[in-house]
Amino acid sequence: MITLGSQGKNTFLEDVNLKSGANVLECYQCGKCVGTCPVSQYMDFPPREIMQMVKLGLRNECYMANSHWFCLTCSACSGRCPREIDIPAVMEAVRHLAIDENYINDSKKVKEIRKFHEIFLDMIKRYGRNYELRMMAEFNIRTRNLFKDMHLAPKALLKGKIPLGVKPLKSAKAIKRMFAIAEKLEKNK
Amino acid sequence: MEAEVKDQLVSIEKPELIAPPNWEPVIMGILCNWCSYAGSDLTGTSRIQYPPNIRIIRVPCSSRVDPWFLIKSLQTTADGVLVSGCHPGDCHYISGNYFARRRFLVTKKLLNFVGFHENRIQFSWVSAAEGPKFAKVVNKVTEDIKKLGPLHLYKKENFEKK
Amino acid sequence: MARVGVFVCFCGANIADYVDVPQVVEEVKRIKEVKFATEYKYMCSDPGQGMIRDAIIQYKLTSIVVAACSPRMHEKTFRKALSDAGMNPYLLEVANIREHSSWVHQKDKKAATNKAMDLCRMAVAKSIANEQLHEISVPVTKRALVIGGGIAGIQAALDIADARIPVVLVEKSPSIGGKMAQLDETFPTLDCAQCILTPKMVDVASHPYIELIPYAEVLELQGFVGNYKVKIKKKASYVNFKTCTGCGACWQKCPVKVPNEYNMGIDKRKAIYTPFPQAVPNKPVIDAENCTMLTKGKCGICKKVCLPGAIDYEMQDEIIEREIGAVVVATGYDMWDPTPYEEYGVGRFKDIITSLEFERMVSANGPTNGVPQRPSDGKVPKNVVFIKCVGSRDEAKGIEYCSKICCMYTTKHTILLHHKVHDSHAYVFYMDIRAAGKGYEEFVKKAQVDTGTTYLRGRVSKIYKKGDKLMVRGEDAQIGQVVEVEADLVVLATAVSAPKDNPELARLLGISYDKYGYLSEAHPKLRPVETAKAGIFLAGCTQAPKDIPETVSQASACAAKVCGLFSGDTMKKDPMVSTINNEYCSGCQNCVKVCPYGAIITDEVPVGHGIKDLRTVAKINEGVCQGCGSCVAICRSMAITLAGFTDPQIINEIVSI
Amino acid sequence: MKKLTYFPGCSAHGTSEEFDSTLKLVLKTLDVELEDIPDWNCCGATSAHVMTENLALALPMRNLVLAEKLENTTMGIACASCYQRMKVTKVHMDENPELAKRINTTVVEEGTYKGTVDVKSMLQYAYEDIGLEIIKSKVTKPLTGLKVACYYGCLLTRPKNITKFDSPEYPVSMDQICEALGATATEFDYKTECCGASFSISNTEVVENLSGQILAMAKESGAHAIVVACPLCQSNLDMRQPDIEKKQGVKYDIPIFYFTQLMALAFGYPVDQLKFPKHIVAVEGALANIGKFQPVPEKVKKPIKAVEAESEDK
Amino acid sequence: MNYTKQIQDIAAKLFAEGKIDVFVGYRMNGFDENQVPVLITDPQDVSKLVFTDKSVFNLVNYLKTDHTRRKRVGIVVKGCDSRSLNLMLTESQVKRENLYVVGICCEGVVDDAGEKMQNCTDCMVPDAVVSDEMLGTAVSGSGTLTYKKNADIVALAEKPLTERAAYFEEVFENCIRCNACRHSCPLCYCAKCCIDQETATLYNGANTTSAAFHALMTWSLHLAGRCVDCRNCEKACPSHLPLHLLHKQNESVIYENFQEHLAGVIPEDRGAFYKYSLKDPDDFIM
Repeated sequence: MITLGSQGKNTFLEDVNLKSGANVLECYQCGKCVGTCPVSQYMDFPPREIMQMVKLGLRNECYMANSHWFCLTCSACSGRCPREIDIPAVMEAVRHLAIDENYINDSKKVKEIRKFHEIFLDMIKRYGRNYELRMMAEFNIRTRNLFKDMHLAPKALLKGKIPLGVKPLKSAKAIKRMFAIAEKLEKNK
Repeated sequence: MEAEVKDQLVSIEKPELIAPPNWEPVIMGILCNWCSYAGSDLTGTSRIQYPPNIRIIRVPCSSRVDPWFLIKSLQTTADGVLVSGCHPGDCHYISGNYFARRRFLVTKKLLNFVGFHENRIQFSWVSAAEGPKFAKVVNKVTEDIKKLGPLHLYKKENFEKK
Repeated sequence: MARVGVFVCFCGANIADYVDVPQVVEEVKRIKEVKFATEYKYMCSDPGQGMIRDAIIQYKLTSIVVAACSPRMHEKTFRKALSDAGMNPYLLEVANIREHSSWVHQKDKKAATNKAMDLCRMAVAKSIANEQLHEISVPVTKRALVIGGGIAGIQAALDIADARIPVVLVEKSPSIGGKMAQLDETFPTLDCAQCILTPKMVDVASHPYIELIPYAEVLELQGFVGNYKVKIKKKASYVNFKTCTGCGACWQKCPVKVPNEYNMGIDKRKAIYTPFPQAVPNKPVIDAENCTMLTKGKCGICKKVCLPGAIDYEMQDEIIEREIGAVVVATGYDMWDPTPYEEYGVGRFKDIITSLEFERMVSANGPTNGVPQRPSDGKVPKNVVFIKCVGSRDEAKGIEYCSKICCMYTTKHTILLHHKVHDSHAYVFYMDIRAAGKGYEEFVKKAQVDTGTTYLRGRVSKIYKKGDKLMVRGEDAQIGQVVEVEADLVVLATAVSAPKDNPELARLLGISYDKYGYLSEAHPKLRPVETAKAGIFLAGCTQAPKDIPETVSQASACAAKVCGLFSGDTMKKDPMVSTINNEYCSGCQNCVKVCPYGAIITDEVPVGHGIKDLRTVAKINEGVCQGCGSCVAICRSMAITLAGFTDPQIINEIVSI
Repeated sequence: MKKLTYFPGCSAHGTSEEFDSTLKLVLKTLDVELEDIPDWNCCGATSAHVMTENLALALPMRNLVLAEKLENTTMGIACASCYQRMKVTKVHMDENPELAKRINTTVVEEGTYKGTVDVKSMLQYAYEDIGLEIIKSKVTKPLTGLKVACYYGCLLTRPKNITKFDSPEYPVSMDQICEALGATATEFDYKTECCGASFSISNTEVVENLSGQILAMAKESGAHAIVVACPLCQSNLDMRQPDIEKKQGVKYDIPIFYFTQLMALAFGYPVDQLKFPKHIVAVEGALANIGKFQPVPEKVKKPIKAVEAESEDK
Repeated sequence: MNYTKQIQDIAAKLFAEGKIDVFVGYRMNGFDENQVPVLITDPQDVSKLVFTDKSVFNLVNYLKTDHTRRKRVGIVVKGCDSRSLNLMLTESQVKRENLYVVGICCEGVVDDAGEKMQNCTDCMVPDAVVSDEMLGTAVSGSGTLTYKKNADIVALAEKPLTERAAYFEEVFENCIRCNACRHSCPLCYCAKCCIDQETATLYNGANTTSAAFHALMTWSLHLAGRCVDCRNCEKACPSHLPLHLLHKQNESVIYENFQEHLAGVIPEDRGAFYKYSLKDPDDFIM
């Protein structure tokens, strides 16, 4: 059971609104987003429920949900939302807040998704561009699932779908610098 | 704010103009008939007490208020003015308060620019149901103007008073 | 030299306990214009008023100040006392020393007394500048114009005409009846719409006080309350109604087929047609856009078959002018076009229809003889999905507001579907069920139980085609899961929207409309049937979406307003209006822009100074002016005066304390 | 000769090499010269915006700044994902100069962002800047007989206020291009449903499910092939198709073409230049329909005949 | 900037074609480098016309005289002048069909000391916005000139209230109530100025600081949203009062708060006080 009324001011709602630029209070729970969302069935709480949880100020519950990790940012929901709420931005805001405050949903799926994004960013940081084979390999190693998608590999390699070589970017240095400054900006906010 | 008030008195360099001990400000209140005047009547019928410094003039609509009335009040009898009308969207005459709102802002800024403290020219929206709000507004305006002291700009020459 | 009399009231203890009334009287006496001042327990009582009357005569007073309660309370009482003494009532000023002094400064008698003195001084000063004013009386033309012949217009016209006031009823289409004539049954009682409407339509046609002008539009309205002049364009019908017997030979033989508007385009009508069998007047018109005789000069069959010889291809549009005193606007509503709902495939899938199309299908006199059919293959649908709030409550694709009637008519549709197709099943996607009205919630409950309709709480997200079915996907928020319904037919409860011609009509009538195009009432609560322009009233959906009972009530209210307006030969009006001093007016016409009532027009006057030319000045119509003073404050030349609140009066008040 | 700044995107040298190379062939025919952004970097999709705010804007910003140094007013982007990141960044920067100033600090060395270059997807460029008439005029081998389902994915037309191109629900630009090439576009309701792109590696279950639905609907619409304009969509629908078939127990056998491949084909380029061998799902079956008699497109047919035609198809 | 030749040609042509009765332009004043307005009625006199960066006056002011009313007039207007002309047209003071307007793409005019005037350096609308014929090439370019808040009012606003009060008290004290400002303003065309009307003068002394305060405040509020910053009033003022301060103050308040265009730039636009927006600032009202 959730007890309401004792938390005082709903700072969570304010945080989410500020970060997303949307106004969650506009949501009137019509559910059009849920039927639209391609991955709502995989979420702990579909977008509509996340919106209500933000309105209720359920900060921890929101952070620990897997919904914002499953959001594909396909913008289908916001395109159909009758109140024109930028739902992907809300999801993004919840996710960024959760990362900032170090709340980690520890289900296997979310861990994998997180790992993938980390590896991806790492790849850009190192080479300036993304190298798919290396990324897939690294992903499999880091998630301890060496044989995932292995059945696709020979076919893909054979057809030249995934290149083997890595051409490092001329100004990989510039990218490293960007990462450093961006990180600083993130902290200063 | 205190410091500023002091500044104003010193720079004008007219020692007799420093507020006498029993000085009470005069505030000219110009109220629209349909909302704010009715609201002030409600303050009365509800017996809500407020300082006795305001003198109320009734006009049909806040849009009837010529900026000239404010200038005239300040240079003759008043130490401050309050204009009050219907809330935006509630104007008895549909759009009067919207026109008035623009004029008020410009007038207030201009008077402030030429040396009147901004608290001497105040505006409010008070509806016919807002008796308590009217009292609150009068309280605030009176307090503000008491802090500022008597107004003497442009008053001295042509105004001989009781 | 002004001679002012001041009368200070004790108001029992209300004033006297907190204000030293005798001292106020003494103070006031020191003002040189004050020739008489006195006090009394109750100035508003008969003896109190008598004192005023006596003093006016005895001291030859030129203006009166009563220091008592708020002028909003007793101003009228004291004005009457002045009149009784033969003095112009507008020479009265009231100093509000009760609400503005004694009651609000109860703890400081000295301050309250001081303030009361100041208020009296201000009132005296103002009264010195008071002028004699006279009530304005405006003559009235006792004839009303009703625009729109739907149920609202019909009801208003009948109620006004029953009071023996002539009515001109203008209808855009060839027949009166409006949207209600298209309905099958009405909620919550399931009366047949035709059965209750058509007798009223016939009454309109036969009423001696109603002049029905169908197939016509209002072109122009001039004048002001009680004295309007209207120009009406009567479109050419190409049929002489006087000789036509309505036999129907013409439309049976006409070879041109056109989508039938009355049946929402589901079937066809002819180029010469009456909109529906019970039409009033029951005379055909020729649709000039589609008639081959009128467009290409070929055919002429209708003329050949018309025995009375009523067909006249040479007929022209006609301009009719009428003098009227009041207008009732009842232009109804439009159904909102759901095309922006691309995710539903509107326009691509034939088996998605609007609620009014469904209404025609289930109507016994409809194109499918009362049995709903799929437009794609004519099969009778088994699974029907009703989607509410299509366009309503949708800022992104439609309109922000709730259309008010959809919940109820959708409930009605589930019942009608159940009646017509017994083995059908209805699914309703809804967000809320708004059933506020007499018998409405009971109706919804009964429908839900009797029909077994499945209600799903959620807005539909997407519709796609699978085989010959439509797959309707949305969330059922009650179980928090996405559901898909296999539908044979989808009915969209499309929003009610303002008639698209409303802005243009509002401009020509000189009234205002809101951002949706609905005409604006003068006050949302207390003057819901009047517009800001005196003498123009609103009935029905042209003001906001509403159902039939509300529409009829508003129409009758309009009638009462019109009858009230016409109750005398002239109308009396407060003299607190603006006037223009031509000598000072420079003709910049800024006042025209700020007047909320369109009461200011321009006039040409001679330049003077021996120059033979005209110059433009502003002119105020005192019948229309409501006395807000907007124009006075913006007139840089100070050429405008507002009686009762003139510049000298207000300046006097300011400088008097 | 028109000039166009080109951002190939990381996958152009990998999974979507056939898109890149056929695009170049097609643009040669259409008389457009591509100028690569020198030393471009990854736009960050789809991970940067998931994890951080600033980096998600900084990475595209660098490319935009570099692109401004070339003199062209338009930048064409092959990959839909890159296109969206770039366009989102551009719109945010243009609307919010404060933010632009802040993000610009990460790429000071490259230069200052001015907002002078417009960002377009290659589909948008072909549709708006080249136009159907010119495309039609270059067709030498019309694709008559080929029925295609045009799949746009979520990024090309959404969000509407960012992309400002075509409809977010039922776009028609690619359909019209395909019809200009002589092919028939089917009525396909899943044009803009998401294929699950950003989970293509991390969460294959989702991808298989979503892409599976798209394939099923394409089949339902009677298409021989799906046409796409995005490398991620292509690889999901193509590479995962055998897995999806296994999982659902249905044989789809629907090849996934880039629209540029079909354009090149219609413009008369020999088949061996179109890199069909790179496809996982064989293309020959679908291409065999070209030239076969095809009834008039369904949309303009009379209703009665339409019913007959449908039954023939099944 | 020198359009002397072109303007002479245009005037001569207009007279020759019988299109105008009067031409309003500038001529040299005859004793120094400065110019004065001239009303030319005789075609022989067109050679007197000049136009250089010394052509400072706003000639639209001369359209309210009896020499030009009800006549066909040719007139030279700079950017600011044309805005006041636009307002005159909107407010029905002149008829467009009676005018032949020579618009100047104005590069700015100079004061007696030869320095570019302040209103020209801040100018947002250098090119005439209403004309039958334009001279010169557009100065505003792509229309990207941005609004510059007047430096004088910014400086004054930063000073303490008392200093401002003292400053303006001196300004009003120096006013001699000669009304030259009013007569030089093209937009002060009222039949009888409100300042001179009995109601207004009733409680004012004739020539006191207080009366000057009242007169100038009322005047500047009547020009709020209409003043085009041509500075005719300042040039005319014998006491050299900084009248532009009042006008620029109002202009900046209007520009910053109401999202309005500058006065007279848009045809048929009457200025900020004759319309409203629901989004106008409301936070200064209790």
